[in-house]
Amino acid sequence: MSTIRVQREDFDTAAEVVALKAADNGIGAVVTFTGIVRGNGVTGLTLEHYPGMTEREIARHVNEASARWPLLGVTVVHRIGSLRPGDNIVLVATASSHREPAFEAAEFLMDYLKTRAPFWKLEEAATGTEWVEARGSDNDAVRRWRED
Amino acid sequence: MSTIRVQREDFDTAAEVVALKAADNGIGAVVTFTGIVRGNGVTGLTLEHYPGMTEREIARHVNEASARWPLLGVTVVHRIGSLRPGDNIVLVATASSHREPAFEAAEFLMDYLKTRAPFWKLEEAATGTEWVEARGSDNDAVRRWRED
Amino acid sequence: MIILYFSWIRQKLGTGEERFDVPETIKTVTDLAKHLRARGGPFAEVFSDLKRLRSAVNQEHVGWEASVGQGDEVAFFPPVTGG
Amino acid sequence: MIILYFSWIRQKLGTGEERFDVPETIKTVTDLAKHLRARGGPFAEVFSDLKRLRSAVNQEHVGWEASVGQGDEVAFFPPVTGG
Repeated sequence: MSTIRVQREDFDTAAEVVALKAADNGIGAVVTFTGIVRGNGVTGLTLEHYPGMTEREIARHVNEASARWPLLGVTVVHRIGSLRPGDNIVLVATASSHREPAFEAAEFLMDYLKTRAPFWKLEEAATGTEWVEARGSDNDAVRRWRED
Repeated sequence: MSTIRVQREDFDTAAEVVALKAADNGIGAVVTFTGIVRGNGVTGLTLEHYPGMTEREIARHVNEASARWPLLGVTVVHRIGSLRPGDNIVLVATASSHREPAFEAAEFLMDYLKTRAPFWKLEEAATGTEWVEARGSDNDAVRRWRED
Repeated sequence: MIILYFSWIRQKLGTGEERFDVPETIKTVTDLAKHLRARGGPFAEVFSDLKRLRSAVNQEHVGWEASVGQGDEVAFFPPVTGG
Repeated sequence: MIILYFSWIRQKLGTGEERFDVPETIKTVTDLAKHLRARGGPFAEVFSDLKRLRSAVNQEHVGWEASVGQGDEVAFFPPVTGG
Protein backbone atom coordinates (compact mmCIF):
# COMPACT_ATOMS: atom_id res chain seq x y z
CA MET A 1 0.00 0.00 0.00
CA SER A 2 1.39 3.40 -0.86
CA THR A 3 0.02 6.87 -0.26
CA ILE A 4 1.49 10.02 -1.82
CA ARG A 5 0.07 13.47 -1.23
CA VAL A 6 1.23 17.05 -1.80
CA GLN A 7 -0.98 19.40 0.18
CA ARG A 8 -1.28 22.80 1.86
CA GLU A 9 -2.94 21.41 5.03
CA ASP A 10 -1.04 19.92 7.95
CA PHE A 11 -0.91 16.13 8.25
CA ASP A 12 -1.72 13.94 11.23
CA THR A 13 1.19 11.53 11.66
CA ALA A 14 -0.75 9.32 14.07
CA ALA A 15 -3.65 8.91 11.62
CA GLU A 16 -1.23 8.17 8.75
CA VAL A 17 0.50 5.48 10.81
CA VAL A 18 -2.82 3.92 11.85
CA ALA A 19 -3.77 3.67 8.17
CA LEU A 20 -0.37 2.22 7.31
CA LYS A 21 -0.50 -0.40 10.11
CA ALA A 22 -3.99 -1.49 9.11
CA ALA A 23 -2.78 -2.48 5.64
CA ASP A 24 -1.01 -5.70 6.62
CA ASN A 25 -0.95 -7.81 9.79
CA GLY A 26 2.63 -8.89 9.10
CA ILE A 27 3.92 -5.39 9.91
CA GLY A 28 6.42 -5.48 12.77
CA ALA A 29 8.19 -2.15 12.27
CA VAL A 30 7.10 1.35 11.32
CA VAL A 31 9.61 4.15 10.81
CA THR A 32 8.49 7.75 10.42
CA PHE A 33 10.48 10.80 9.45
CA THR A 34 8.95 14.20 10.09
CA GLY A 35 10.62 17.33 8.76
CA ILE A 36 9.83 20.46 10.74
CA VAL A 37 10.41 24.19 10.15
CA ARG A 38 13.32 25.17 12.43
CA GLY A 39 12.74 28.27 14.53
CA ASN A 40 16.26 29.66 14.85
CA GLY A 41 15.93 33.13 13.36
CA VAL A 42 13.41 32.04 10.74
CA THR A 43 9.93 33.56 11.00
CA GLY A 44 8.34 31.67 8.11
CA LEU A 45 8.92 29.36 5.16
CA THR A 46 7.13 29.21 1.81
CA LEU A 47 7.29 26.02 -0.21
CA GLU A 48 6.94 26.20 -3.97
CA HIS A 49 6.79 23.10 -6.15
CA TYR A 50 6.39 21.89 -9.73
CA PRO A 51 2.88 20.40 -9.84
CA GLY A 52 2.78 17.13 -11.74
CA MET A 53 6.52 16.55 -11.73
CA THR A 54 6.55 16.44 -7.93
CA GLU A 55 4.04 13.62 -7.74
CA ARG A 56 5.78 11.72 -10.56
CA GLU A 57 9.20 11.99 -8.92
CA ILE A 58 7.88 10.87 -5.52
CA ALA A 59 5.94 7.97 -7.06
CA ARG A 60 9.02 6.88 -9.00
CA HIS A 61 11.12 6.73 -5.83
CA VAL A 62 8.38 5.06 -3.80
CA ASN A 63 8.25 2.39 -6.52
CA GLU A 64 12.01 2.04 -6.45
CA ALA A 65 12.00 1.70 -2.65
CA SER A 66 9.27 -0.95 -2.89
CA ALA A 67 11.39 -2.88 -5.38
CA ARG A 68 14.55 -2.67 -3.24
CA TRP A 69 13.07 -3.47 0.19
CA PRO A 70 10.25 -5.81 1.34
CA LEU A 71 7.93 -2.98 2.34
CA LEU A 72 4.38 -3.55 3.54
CA GLY A 73 3.42 0.12 3.26
CA VAL A 74 4.78 3.57 2.38
CA THR A 75 3.30 7.00 3.01
CA VAL A 76 4.78 10.28 1.75
CA VAL A 77 3.05 13.58 2.49
CA HIS A 78 4.74 16.86 1.56
CA ARG A 79 3.32 20.27 2.36
CA ILE A 80 3.45 23.37 0.15
CA GLY A 81 2.57 27.01 0.81
CA SER A 82 3.21 29.16 3.88
CA LEU A 83 4.58 27.52 7.00
CA ARG A 84 5.65 28.79 10.43
CA PRO A 85 8.43 27.61 12.76
CA GLY A 86 7.47 24.30 14.35
CA ASP A 87 5.13 23.40 11.47
CA ASN A 88 5.42 20.01 9.80
CA ILE A 89 6.92 20.04 6.28
CA VAL A 90 7.16 16.42 5.25
CA LEU A 91 6.23 12.95 6.47
CA VAL A 92 7.79 9.72 5.24
CA ALA A 93 6.47 6.56 6.88
CA THR A 94 7.59 3.05 5.98
CA ALA A 95 6.33 -0.30 7.26
CA SER A 96 7.96 -3.70 7.05
CA SER A 97 8.14 -6.95 8.97
CA HIS A 98 11.54 -5.98 10.45
CA ARG A 99 13.28 -2.73 11.26
CA GLU A 100 16.17 -2.73 8.77
CA PRO A 101 14.11 -2.36 5.57
CA ALA A 102 11.83 0.20 7.23
CA PHE A 103 14.80 2.35 8.31
CA GLU A 104 16.67 2.02 5.03
CA ALA A 105 13.67 2.77 2.84
CA ALA A 106 12.76 5.85 4.92
CA GLU A 107 16.32 7.20 4.60
CA PHE A 108 16.39 6.40 0.89
CA LEU A 109 13.12 8.25 0.31
CA MET A 110 14.25 11.27 2.33
CA ASP A 111 17.57 11.42 0.48
CA TYR A 112 15.73 11.40 -2.85
CA LEU A 113 13.06 13.87 -1.73
CA LYS A 114 15.86 16.25 -0.71
CA THR A 115 17.76 15.99 -3.98
CA ARG A 116 15.22 15.12 -6.71
CA ALA A 117 11.68 16.18 -5.78
CA PRO A 118 11.04 19.65 -7.27
CA PHE A 119 10.35 21.72 -4.16
CA TRP A 120 12.00 25.04 -3.29
CA LYS A 121 12.02 26.77 0.09
CA LEU A 122 11.84 30.54 0.56
CA GLU A 123 12.86 31.50 4.09
CA GLU A 124 11.56 34.61 5.82
CA ALA A 125 13.57 36.21 8.61
CA ALA A 126 13.59 39.61 10.29
CA THR A 127 16.30 40.60 7.77
CA GLY A 128 14.25 39.70 4.66
CA THR A 129 13.47 36.68 2.48
CA GLU A 130 15.96 34.30 0.93
CA TRP A 131 15.76 31.16 -1.23
CA VAL A 132 17.31 28.25 0.66
CA GLU A 133 20.50 26.89 -0.95
CA ALA A 134 20.81 23.15 -1.62
CA ARG A 135 23.13 21.39 0.85
CA GLY A 136 26.13 19.59 -0.63
CA SER A 137 25.74 16.95 2.07
CA ASP A 138 22.36 15.98 0.58
CA ASN A 139 24.06 15.11 -2.70
CA ASP A 140 26.64 13.06 -0.82
CA ALA A 141 23.85 11.27 1.07
CA VAL A 142 21.96 10.25 -2.04
CA ARG A 143 25.06 8.75 -3.67
CA ARG A 144 25.16 5.80 -1.28
CA TRP A 145 22.02 4.33 -2.90
CA ARG A 146 23.44 4.13 -6.41
CA GLU A 147 23.98 0.60 -7.58
CA ASP A 148 26.96 0.82 -9.87
CA MET B 1 15.67 16.23 26.84
CA SER B 2 15.37 12.48 27.27
CA THR B 3 12.46 10.34 28.36
CA ILE B 4 12.76 6.64 29.23
CA ARG B 5 9.83 4.54 30.36
CA VAL B 6 9.12 0.82 30.77
CA GLN B 7 5.38 0.31 31.13
CA ARG B 8 2.46 -2.09 30.74
CA GLU B 9 0.15 0.52 29.15
CA ASP B 10 0.16 1.40 25.48
CA PHE B 11 1.92 4.61 24.40
CA ASP B 12 0.63 7.45 22.24
CA THR B 13 3.30 8.12 19.62
CA ALA B 14 1.71 11.43 18.59
CA ALA B 15 1.75 12.73 22.18
CA GLU B 16 5.36 11.61 22.67
CA VAL B 17 6.41 13.42 19.48
CA VAL B 18 4.55 16.59 20.49
CA ALA B 19 6.43 16.56 23.82
CA LEU B 20 9.72 15.94 22.02
CA LYS B 21 9.16 18.75 19.49
CA ALA B 22 8.25 21.22 22.23
CA ALA B 23 11.64 20.78 23.89
CA ASP B 24 13.68 22.83 21.41
CA ASN B 25 12.75 25.20 18.59
CA GLY B 26 15.87 24.20 16.62
CA ILE B 27 14.39 20.77 15.89
CA GLY B 28 14.11 20.17 12.13
CA ALA B 29 13.85 16.38 12.05
CA VAL B 30 12.06 13.76 14.13
CA VAL B 31 12.49 10.05 13.47
CA THR B 32 10.30 7.46 15.18
CA PHE B 33 10.59 3.71 15.23
CA THR B 34 7.58 1.72 16.41
CA GLY B 35 7.89 -2.01 16.97
CA ILE B 36 4.62 -3.89 16.60
CA VAL B 37 3.49 -7.44 17.42
CA ARG B 38 3.30 -9.28 14.07
CA GLY B 39 0.10 -11.20 13.47
CA ASN B 40 1.31 -14.05 11.27
CA GLY B 41 0.36 -17.12 13.28
CA VAL B 42 1.06 -15.46 16.62
CA THR B 43 -1.93 -14.98 18.93
CA GLY B 44 -0.12 -13.17 21.73
CA LEU B 45 3.22 -12.07 23.11
CA THR B 46 4.36 -11.71 26.72
CA LEU B 47 7.30 -9.46 27.50
CA GLU B 48 9.40 -10.17 30.58
CA HIS B 49 12.22 -7.88 31.69
CA TYR B 50 14.84 -7.36 34.39
CA PRO B 51 13.55 -4.38 36.40
CA GLY B 52 16.31 -1.94 37.24
CA MET B 53 18.82 -3.29 34.76
CA THR B 54 16.48 -2.47 31.86
CA GLU B 55 16.25 1.21 32.75
CA ARG B 56 20.01 1.40 33.38
CA GLU B 57 20.88 -0.21 30.04
CA ILE B 58 18.50 2.04 28.12
CA ALA B 59 19.74 5.16 29.92
CA ARG B 60 23.34 4.19 29.20
CA HIS B 61 22.66 3.89 25.48
CA VAL B 62 20.57 7.05 25.37
CA ASN B 63 23.52 8.85 26.96
CA GLU B 64 25.89 7.30 24.45
CA ALA B 65 23.64 8.33 21.55
CA SER B 66 23.48 11.87 22.93
CA ALA B 67 27.27 11.97 23.08
CA ARG B 68 27.69 10.66 19.53
CA TRP B 69 25.05 12.73 17.74
CA PRO B 70 23.80 16.32 18.19
CA LEU B 71 20.39 15.27 19.47
CA LEU B 72 17.79 17.73 20.71
CA GLY B 73 15.58 15.06 22.26
CA VAL B 74 15.25 11.30 22.72
CA THR B 75 12.28 9.23 23.87
CA VAL B 76 12.33 5.48 24.52
CA VAL B 77 9.20 3.69 25.71
CA HIS B 78 9.18 -0.11 25.99
CA ARG B 79 6.14 -2.13 26.96
CA ILE B 80 6.08 -5.25 29.14
CA GLY B 81 3.36 -7.78 29.92
CA SER B 82 0.74 -9.32 27.64
CA LEU B 83 0.37 -7.99 24.12
CA ARG B 84 -1.81 -8.93 21.14
CA PRO B 85 -1.03 -8.85 17.39
CA GLY B 86 -0.99 -5.26 16.15
CA ASP B 87 -0.09 -3.90 19.62
CA ASN B 88 2.80 -1.51 20.01
CA ILE B 89 5.91 -2.97 21.70
CA VAL B 90 8.50 -0.21 21.61
CA LEU B 91 8.88 3.42 20.60
CA VAL B 92 12.18 5.15 19.90
CA ALA B 93 11.92 8.80 18.89
CA THR B 94 14.90 11.04 18.16
CA ALA B 95 14.98 14.75 17.34
CA SER B 96 17.78 16.79 15.81
CA SER B 97 18.26 19.83 13.59
CA HIS B 98 18.87 17.61 10.54
CA ARG B 99 17.81 14.16 9.45
CA GLU B 100 21.10 12.26 9.49
CA PRO B 101 21.71 12.31 13.26
CA ALA B 102 18.03 11.61 13.97
CA PHE B 103 18.05 8.53 11.70
CA GLU B 104 21.41 7.23 12.90
CA ALA B 105 20.64 7.65 16.60
CA ALA B 106 17.27 5.91 16.22
CA GLU B 107 18.92 2.94 14.48
CA PHE B 108 21.71 2.85 17.05
CA LEU B 109 19.21 2.80 19.91
CA MET B 110 17.11 0.07 18.29
CA ASP B 111 20.19 -2.07 17.60
CA TYR B 112 21.22 -1.77 21.26
CA LEU B 113 17.69 -2.33 22.59
CA LYS B 114 17.55 -5.52 20.52
CA THR B 115 20.88 -6.88 21.72
CA ARG B 116 21.51 -5.41 25.20
CA ALA B 117 18.29 -4.38 26.95
CA PRO B 118 17.16 -7.30 29.15
CA PHE B 119 13.74 -8.11 27.68
CA TRP B 120 12.54 -11.57 26.66
CA LYS B 121 9.57 -12.38 24.45
CA LEU B 122 7.31 -15.39 24.96
CA GLU B 123 5.20 -16.03 21.85
CA GLU B 124 1.81 -17.68 21.99
CA ALA B 125 0.45 -19.49 18.94
CA ALA B 126 -2.27 -22.06 18.33
CA THR B 127 0.46 -24.71 18.70
CA GLY B 128 1.64 -23.56 22.15
CA THR B 129 4.04 -21.04 23.69
CA GLU B 130 7.68 -20.54 22.81
CA TRP B 131 10.48 -18.20 23.93
CA VAL B 132 11.63 -16.14 20.96
CA GLU B 133 15.22 -16.88 19.89
CA ALA B 134 17.68 -14.02 19.45
CA ARG B 135 18.35 -13.18 15.79
CA GLY B 136 21.95 -13.44 14.62
CA SER B 137 21.31 -10.47 12.32
CA ASP B 138 20.73 -8.27 15.37
CA ASN B 139 24.24 -9.01 16.58
CA ASP B 140 25.59 -8.18 13.14
CA ALA B 141 23.62 -4.92 13.13
CA VAL B 142 24.98 -3.74 16.47
CA ARG B 143 28.59 -4.32 15.43
CA ARG B 144 28.60 -1.40 12.99
CA TRP B 145 28.47 1.09 15.89
CA ARG B 146 31.65 -0.12 17.58
CA GLU B 147 34.46 2.36 17.42
CA ASP B 148 37.59 0.31 17.31
CA MET C 1 6.75 24.42 -26.28
CA ILE C 2 5.90 25.43 -22.75
CA ILE C 3 8.79 26.79 -20.67
CA LEU C 4 8.41 26.87 -16.87
CA TYR C 5 10.53 28.80 -14.37
CA PHE C 6 10.68 28.18 -10.62
CA SER C 7 12.04 29.70 -7.41
CA TRP C 8 14.42 32.69 -7.79
CA ILE C 9 14.48 32.19 -11.56
CA ARG C 10 10.73 32.77 -11.73
CA GLN C 11 11.10 35.79 -9.43
CA LYS C 12 13.93 37.32 -11.43
CA LEU C 13 12.18 36.81 -14.77
CA GLY C 14 8.85 38.02 -13.41
CA THR C 15 7.08 35.03 -14.98
CA GLY C 16 6.62 31.34 -14.22
CA GLU C 17 5.50 30.16 -17.64
CA GLU C 18 5.71 31.08 -21.30
CA ARG C 19 4.66 29.59 -24.63
CA PHE C 20 7.55 29.45 -27.04
CA ASP C 21 7.84 28.65 -30.73
CA VAL C 22 10.99 26.58 -31.07
CA PRO C 23 13.26 27.71 -33.93
CA GLU C 24 14.92 25.00 -36.06
CA THR C 25 18.32 25.85 -34.55
CA ILE C 26 17.34 24.71 -31.04
CA LYS C 27 17.98 21.00 -30.61
CA THR C 28 18.99 20.66 -26.93
CA VAL C 29 18.35 22.21 -23.52
CA THR C 30 21.69 24.02 -23.84
CA ASP C 31 20.62 25.54 -27.18
CA LEU C 32 17.40 26.72 -25.54
CA ALA C 33 19.21 28.21 -22.55
CA LYS C 34 21.62 30.09 -24.84
CA HIS C 35 18.71 31.39 -26.88
CA LEU C 36 16.99 32.65 -23.74
CA ARG C 37 20.25 34.23 -22.49
CA ALA C 38 20.50 36.17 -25.73
CA ARG C 39 17.24 37.97 -24.88
CA GLY C 40 19.31 40.09 -22.49
CA GLY C 41 18.06 41.78 -19.30
CA PRO C 42 17.01 39.38 -16.54
CA PHE C 43 17.27 36.43 -18.98
CA ALA C 44 20.94 37.19 -19.57
CA GLU C 45 21.44 37.28 -15.82
CA VAL C 46 19.54 34.05 -15.06
CA PHE C 47 21.18 32.03 -17.85
CA SER C 48 24.68 33.50 -17.42
CA ASP C 49 25.89 30.52 -15.38
CA LEU C 50 24.18 27.24 -16.24
CA LYS C 51 25.96 25.46 -13.37
CA ARG C 52 23.49 27.14 -10.98
CA LEU C 53 20.50 25.77 -12.91
CA ARG C 54 18.81 22.43 -13.38
CA SER C 55 16.31 21.43 -16.03
CA ALA C 56 13.52 18.99 -16.72
CA VAL C 57 11.90 17.93 -19.98
CA ASN C 58 8.34 16.65 -19.75
CA GLN C 59 8.64 16.53 -15.97
CA GLU C 60 11.79 14.42 -15.85
CA HIS C 61 15.21 15.59 -14.73
CA VAL C 62 17.57 15.85 -17.71
CA GLY C 63 21.13 16.88 -18.46
CA TRP C 64 22.04 19.88 -20.61
CA GLU C 65 22.46 17.80 -23.76
CA ALA C 66 18.88 16.43 -23.68
CA SER C 67 16.87 16.94 -26.85
CA VAL C 68 13.93 19.35 -26.91
CA GLY C 69 11.22 20.00 -29.48
CA GLN C 70 8.05 21.97 -30.09
CA GLY C 71 5.76 19.60 -28.18
CA ASP C 72 7.81 19.53 -24.98
CA GLU C 73 7.37 21.05 -21.55
CA VAL C 74 10.78 22.34 -20.43
CA ALA C 75 11.47 23.64 -16.93
CA PHE C 76 14.40 25.60 -15.48
CA PHE C 77 14.97 25.72 -11.74
CA PRO C 78 17.73 25.85 -9.11
CA PRO C 79 18.80 22.70 -7.23
CA VAL C 80 15.79 21.50 -5.24
CA THR C 81 15.44 22.13 -1.50
CA GLY C 82 12.37 20.19 -0.38
CA GLY C 83 12.05 17.54 2.28
CA MET D 1 24.32 -12.85 47.08
CA ILE D 2 21.07 -12.62 45.17
CA ILE D 3 20.80 -14.79 42.04
CA LEU D 4 18.13 -13.94 39.47
CA TYR D 5 16.86 -16.15 36.63
CA PHE D 6 14.87 -14.98 33.61
CA SER D 7 12.91 -16.32 30.65
CA TRP D 8 13.08 -20.09 30.01
CA ILE D 9 15.77 -20.44 32.70
CA ARG D 10 13.34 -19.10 35.33
CA GLN D 11 10.63 -21.40 33.97
CA LYS D 12 12.84 -24.49 33.97
CA LEU D 13 14.16 -23.84 37.48
CA GLY D 14 10.72 -22.96 38.82
CA THR D 15 12.11 -19.85 40.52
CA GLY D 16 13.18 -16.34 39.51
CA GLU D 17 15.25 -15.46 42.55
CA GLU D 18 17.26 -17.03 45.31
CA ARG D 19 19.47 -15.88 48.19
CA PHE D 20 22.78 -17.67 48.15
CA ASP D 21 25.72 -17.85 50.57
CA VAL D 22 28.82 -17.73 48.41
CA PRO D 23 31.43 -20.36 49.37
CA GLU D 24 35.09 -19.29 49.35
CA THR D 25 35.74 -21.40 46.26
CA ILE D 26 33.51 -19.28 44.02
CA LYS D 27 35.42 -16.35 42.53
CA THR D 28 33.87 -15.87 39.06
CA VAL D 29 30.57 -16.20 37.24
CA THR D 30 31.88 -19.44 35.72
CA ASP D 31 32.60 -20.85 39.20
CA LEU D 32 29.06 -19.94 40.23
CA ALA D 33 27.52 -21.52 37.13
CA LYS D 34 29.47 -24.75 37.71
CA HIS D 35 28.41 -24.81 41.35
CA LEU D 36 24.75 -24.42 40.33
CA ARG D 37 25.13 -27.12 37.64
CA ALA D 38 26.38 -29.52 40.32
CA ARG D 39 23.02 -29.27 42.08
CA GLY D 40 21.69 -31.63 39.40
CA GLY D 41 18.08 -31.83 38.14
CA PRO D 42 16.88 -28.73 36.27
CA PHE D 43 20.04 -26.85 37.35
CA ALA D 44 22.24 -29.43 35.62
CA GLU D 45 20.11 -29.02 32.52
CA VAL D 46 20.09 -25.20 32.49
CA PHE D 47 23.83 -24.85 33.14
CA SER D 48 24.93 -27.73 30.90
CA ASP D 49 25.81 -25.41 27.99
CA LEU D 50 26.94 -21.95 29.07
CA LYS D 51 27.07 -20.76 25.44
CA ARG D 52 23.26 -20.51 25.56
CA LEU D 53 23.37 -18.25 28.62
CA ARG D 54 24.31 -14.65 29.38
CA SER D 55 24.98 -13.09 32.75
CA ALA D 56 24.96 -9.77 34.54
CA VAL D 57 26.59 -8.70 37.80
CA ASN D 58 24.95 -5.81 39.63
CA GLN D 59 22.78 -5.12 36.59
CA GLU D 60 25.62 -4.87 34.09
CA HIS D 61 26.37 -7.34 31.31
CA VAL D 62 29.54 -9.31 32.11
CA GLY D 63 31.66 -12.07 30.62
CA TRP D 64 32.07 -15.49 32.25
CA GLU D 65 35.35 -14.54 33.93
CA ALA D 66 33.83 -11.60 35.86
CA SER D 67 34.39 -11.64 39.63
CA VAL D 68 31.49 -12.24 41.98
CA GLY D 69 31.18 -11.94 45.76
CA GLN D 70 28.72 -12.17 48.61
CA GLY D 71 27.31 -8.63 48.17
CA ASP D 72 26.54 -9.00 44.45
CA GLU D 73 23.34 -9.40 42.47
CA VAL D 74 24.02 -11.96 39.72
CA ALA D 75 21.57 -12.73 36.91
CA PHE D 76 21.44 -15.56 34.36
CA PHE D 77 19.36 -15.23 31.23
CA PRO D 78 19.26 -16.21 27.55
CA PRO D 79 20.25 -13.71 24.82
CA VAL D 80 17.79 -10.82 25.00
CA THR D 81 14.90 -10.46 22.56
CA GLY D 82 13.31 -7.07 23.27
CA GLY D 83 12.73 -4.13 20.98
